[in-house]
Amino acid sequence: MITRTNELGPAGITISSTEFLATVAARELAGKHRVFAGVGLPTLAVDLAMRTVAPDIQLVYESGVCGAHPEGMAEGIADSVLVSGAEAVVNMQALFGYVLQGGHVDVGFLGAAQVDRWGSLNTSFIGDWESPTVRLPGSGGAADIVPNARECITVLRRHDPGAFPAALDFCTSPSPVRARDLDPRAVPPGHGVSTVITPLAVLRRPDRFGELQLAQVHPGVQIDQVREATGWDLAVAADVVETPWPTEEDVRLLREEIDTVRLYLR
Amino acid sequence: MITRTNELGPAGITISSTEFLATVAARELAGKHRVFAGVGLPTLAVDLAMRTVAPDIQLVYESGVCGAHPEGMAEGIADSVLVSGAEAVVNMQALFGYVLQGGHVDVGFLGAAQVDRWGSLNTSFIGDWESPTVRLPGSGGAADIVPNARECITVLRRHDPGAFPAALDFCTSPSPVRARDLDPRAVPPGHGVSTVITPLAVLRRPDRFGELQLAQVHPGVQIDQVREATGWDLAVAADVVETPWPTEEDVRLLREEIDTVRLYLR
Amino acid sequence: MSEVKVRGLSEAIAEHVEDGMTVALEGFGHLIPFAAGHEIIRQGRKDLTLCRMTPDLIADQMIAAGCVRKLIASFFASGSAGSLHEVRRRIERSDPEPLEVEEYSHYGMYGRYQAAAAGLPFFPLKSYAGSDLPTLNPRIRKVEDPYGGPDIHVVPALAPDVTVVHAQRADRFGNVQVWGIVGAIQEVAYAAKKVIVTVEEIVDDEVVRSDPNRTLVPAHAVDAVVHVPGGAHPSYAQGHYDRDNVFYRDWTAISKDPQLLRSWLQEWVHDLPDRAAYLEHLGEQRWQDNTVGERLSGQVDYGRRSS
Amino acid sequence: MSEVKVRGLSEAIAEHVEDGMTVALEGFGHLIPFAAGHEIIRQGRKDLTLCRMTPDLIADQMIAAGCVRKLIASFFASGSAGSLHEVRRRIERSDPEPLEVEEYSHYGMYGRYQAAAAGLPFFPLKSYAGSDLPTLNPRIRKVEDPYGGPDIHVVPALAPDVTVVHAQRADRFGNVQVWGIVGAIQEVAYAAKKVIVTVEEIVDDEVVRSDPNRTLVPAHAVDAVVHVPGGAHPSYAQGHYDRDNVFYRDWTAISKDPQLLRSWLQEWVHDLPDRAAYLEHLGEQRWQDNTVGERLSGQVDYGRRSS
Repeated sequence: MITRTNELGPAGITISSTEFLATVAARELAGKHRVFAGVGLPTLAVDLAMRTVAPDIQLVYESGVCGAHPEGMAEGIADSVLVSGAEAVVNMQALFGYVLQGGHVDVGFLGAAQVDRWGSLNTSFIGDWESPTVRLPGSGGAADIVPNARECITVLRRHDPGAFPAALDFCTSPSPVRARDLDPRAVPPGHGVSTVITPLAVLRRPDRFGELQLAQVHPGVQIDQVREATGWDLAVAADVVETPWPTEEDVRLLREEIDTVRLYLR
Repeated sequence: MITRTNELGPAGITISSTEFLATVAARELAGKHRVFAGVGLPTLAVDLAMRTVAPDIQLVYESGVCGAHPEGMAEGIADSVLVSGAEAVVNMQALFGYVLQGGHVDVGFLGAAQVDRWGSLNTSFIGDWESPTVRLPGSGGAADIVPNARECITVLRRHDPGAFPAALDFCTSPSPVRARDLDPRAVPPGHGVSTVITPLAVLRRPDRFGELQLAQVHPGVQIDQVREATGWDLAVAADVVETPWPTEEDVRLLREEIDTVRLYLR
Repeated sequence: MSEVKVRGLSEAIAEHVEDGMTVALEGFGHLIPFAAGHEIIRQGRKDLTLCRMTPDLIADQMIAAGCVRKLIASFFASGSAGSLHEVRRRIERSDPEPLEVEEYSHYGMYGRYQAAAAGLPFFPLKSYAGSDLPTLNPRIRKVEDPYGGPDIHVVPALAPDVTVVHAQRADRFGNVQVWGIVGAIQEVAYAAKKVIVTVEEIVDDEVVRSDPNRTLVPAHAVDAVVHVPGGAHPSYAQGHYDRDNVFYRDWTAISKDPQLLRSWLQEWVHDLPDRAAYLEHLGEQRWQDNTVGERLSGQVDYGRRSS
Repeated sequence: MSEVKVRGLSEAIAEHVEDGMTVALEGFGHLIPFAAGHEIIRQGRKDLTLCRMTPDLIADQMIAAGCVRKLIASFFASGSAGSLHEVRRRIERSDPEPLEVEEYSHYGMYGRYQAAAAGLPFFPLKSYAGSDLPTLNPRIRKVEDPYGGPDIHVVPALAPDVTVVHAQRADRFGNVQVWGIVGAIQEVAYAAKKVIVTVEEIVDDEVVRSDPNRTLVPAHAVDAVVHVPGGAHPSYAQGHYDRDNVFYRDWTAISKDPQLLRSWLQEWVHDLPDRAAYLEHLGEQRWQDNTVGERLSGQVDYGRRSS
């Protein structure tokens, strides 16, 4: 397993893996509007994006909060700080039914334990379903978000063949590719996972029915290294670029304005 | 067509047909709890019942108001006076889905243009559907209330074979009998119309799958007179009783406390 | 920062409502968007499919004005059960022209909006078993219950091209707050492709954000916010003004006489530029008759993190 | 006059919750009915089927206490994504006993409550096409779309024998008012045969009736109203007290060690008679750490007929 820990950035700042991933994720939100944000890395990334590349992001949470204006950093998707001062708190039928399934979410922001070639996600089990090695949290809203959000961004804290296997141990939240293979008429409206951010690279899936491609490698990472860390024969985009380092301002914002108590910036 | 207008009650008071019907209807609510009330005669009857035989009635309106405590007489089921001071105003899914279809309404209180032998109601068309003689208001909530309320009380302002035909011109809100005949498995949960109050009599349908029976005749009305005014061979209960006159107090309440502006007490 | 969506009424209607569209004007007895309906008449829109659970006077007026080809509804009378005579003339005698009608129960109409709002093909309900309504309207269908129960009726999604609703207040971004009877406002807004909201007040962002549970339609579902005080008259806006019951009672006579109805439209819609002029024409005294006294809600505490 | 339904907590739980029942404790992050869960543990209920979208610590505790045979849920971790180790031990190693699990997505769980609340056999949704969830859980099925679209997944109604929810306030009749995140409270209350509501405050009738739109569950759906201030700790009650995040973080270590978990249950549940004793044991300082500052909603005017 390879993670990016405490590397030296260009300005000589020691940058943690979380800070790096949050910055990469924030940049993916440039130009996006309504973001369905989970907790943890997405919290940091969304907040950083709103202060840099995407000032007009509207935050939507599965708890029913729309247009959150939190006075402090949320410690969960149902944090009271998301409610006070929000533009709307709606019931779950309005949130899951009308906002999400009705097609109002631009970007869903999710974690996963496993991602496959087509961007299907496993957040349920490692090992056998009947007696799993690890019982993961399960779907939560993920199986509802992936089919219905216009696109999804997934962040993983590891990049190895266990996290990027040839076949998922369990498919919690399927790619439209998988849905189409089972029933060509019942393809969900969303693009599915468009972007996967890992400690090594950024994988993209530009075609709704296509597979993930290596699009971007982090500084110091080789293309072959990413392909070896992936459990299938990872396609490589024609124009792989190198991920820019976080700027000094990114790091300052994360540390001094966003996660001042170092809750997620471990 | 026979209506009961301006008859002399026992205390020598001239009683209008509306006052008479409202009093008869109010008495039917003795012991009932949650009443889904329409506008007009039901408004008077429910108010009178709350002041006499059924003090703990809770008023539910299809506009979403539950536990109304109106300071004045409502001029419709969506009157602002029902909202101010109510215990709850819920959305329509809660009202039609959870309160009504979920089985929380004891009595639905409805008008109709036609009633058949089994208590099915027509509130849609007189004559041919394609080019009706009279376009009636249609279902509104009626087709939702009749199947789902525990029972329904219907009040008609006329009693003749046109209003009580052998066959309805259109069945808006079916009796469970009719539902069962079409699909024995898809019988709605409610009893359907249990009681029909007319200017001549009270008809009752004690058996959920039975037919209406003449149960009560108003003062001065003969059983044969009711049967002749009915478009089918009306069954007669073993123990037909005479409807008691409204009391002086009933009339006083209607005139001096309930409909002081004579909106419905024409 | 979100997009500011404040527009003028004629501008908003002109931008979003086109001939031949399916247009929903909702508001269940409460908050009926009369001013917007009059603006649609004034702009001469034609061949609309009008969706309203309770067509009410606004439908009678729009149909009489020649805007409507088809009516999708669940109750064909006014709120206090008087007839809508223009609607009746069209249906009973095709006079002066026929009106296509598609008919449901209230829960069926509401279910159609819910299905569309949720991006579903249909909405299931327990009504209609044994009713002639599915025979009259073959769009009411059945699905098999995969859990072994009897077949159940469903109604198809209804997604209007445009929805117009009226509300007590919104902020400039289109976060819409309503109290009192909410009707199908939330569902029909999410069901539609475009949403115009007319409001009694456009309030500061902070007013909306002081009570987020009061927001019935969030800004992301709204395309235009229009400040139209009195925009629901002769229906009402809870806490702002009461229903003009005299107007409703007078309508029966107007509606019964096609000539009178057309004169009414000329005088109260075509000859007036906007709602402000309408209210002026109505007169101060008539408006005073329907004012309401104060009855405040009390406040709840949303709290603020101490840290 | 309606029935007064104010009860004590032990009385309400004893009256309505029996061994083997299906019991839903809802509250989405907010207003989790911990005090009621602890009382169920204290009364030694067994073989419950516990329904909760997000089982959270309360499920870990009730399962560890031996109350639960089966868990129906959609997210098997705590609110801030920490593991529930008692749940994991049961599922991964049947340690100390197996736990039957029935699993949905959030919208699926919520849809099950909606269907039951509305007396329908199922609720349709667009999730699950291509997912392994329907394979894992054959109760997720499909219906044919009678309008010609593709088959659509449905989830079956879930009608708990008893639902327990926590709220900010109710009147003595059981009109329940909630602000902030409402979760599945309304739907699960209507879905259940019996409903117990614990509240921060029992307020005068007039408080509820001054703001009827705030009522999430009307009295007719409620069987017992119980005054339990602090009843949602360590979760929170918007405007009353904040989430005890220290408690949530500490839980991971407690939950990981079965011995420690059982000692915790002994100390914090079995050895305490009620929630008041629990709060006293927690201590004034700890409580102070989670108090919140004031942020009032403002008032709206419902109006009063002038006549």
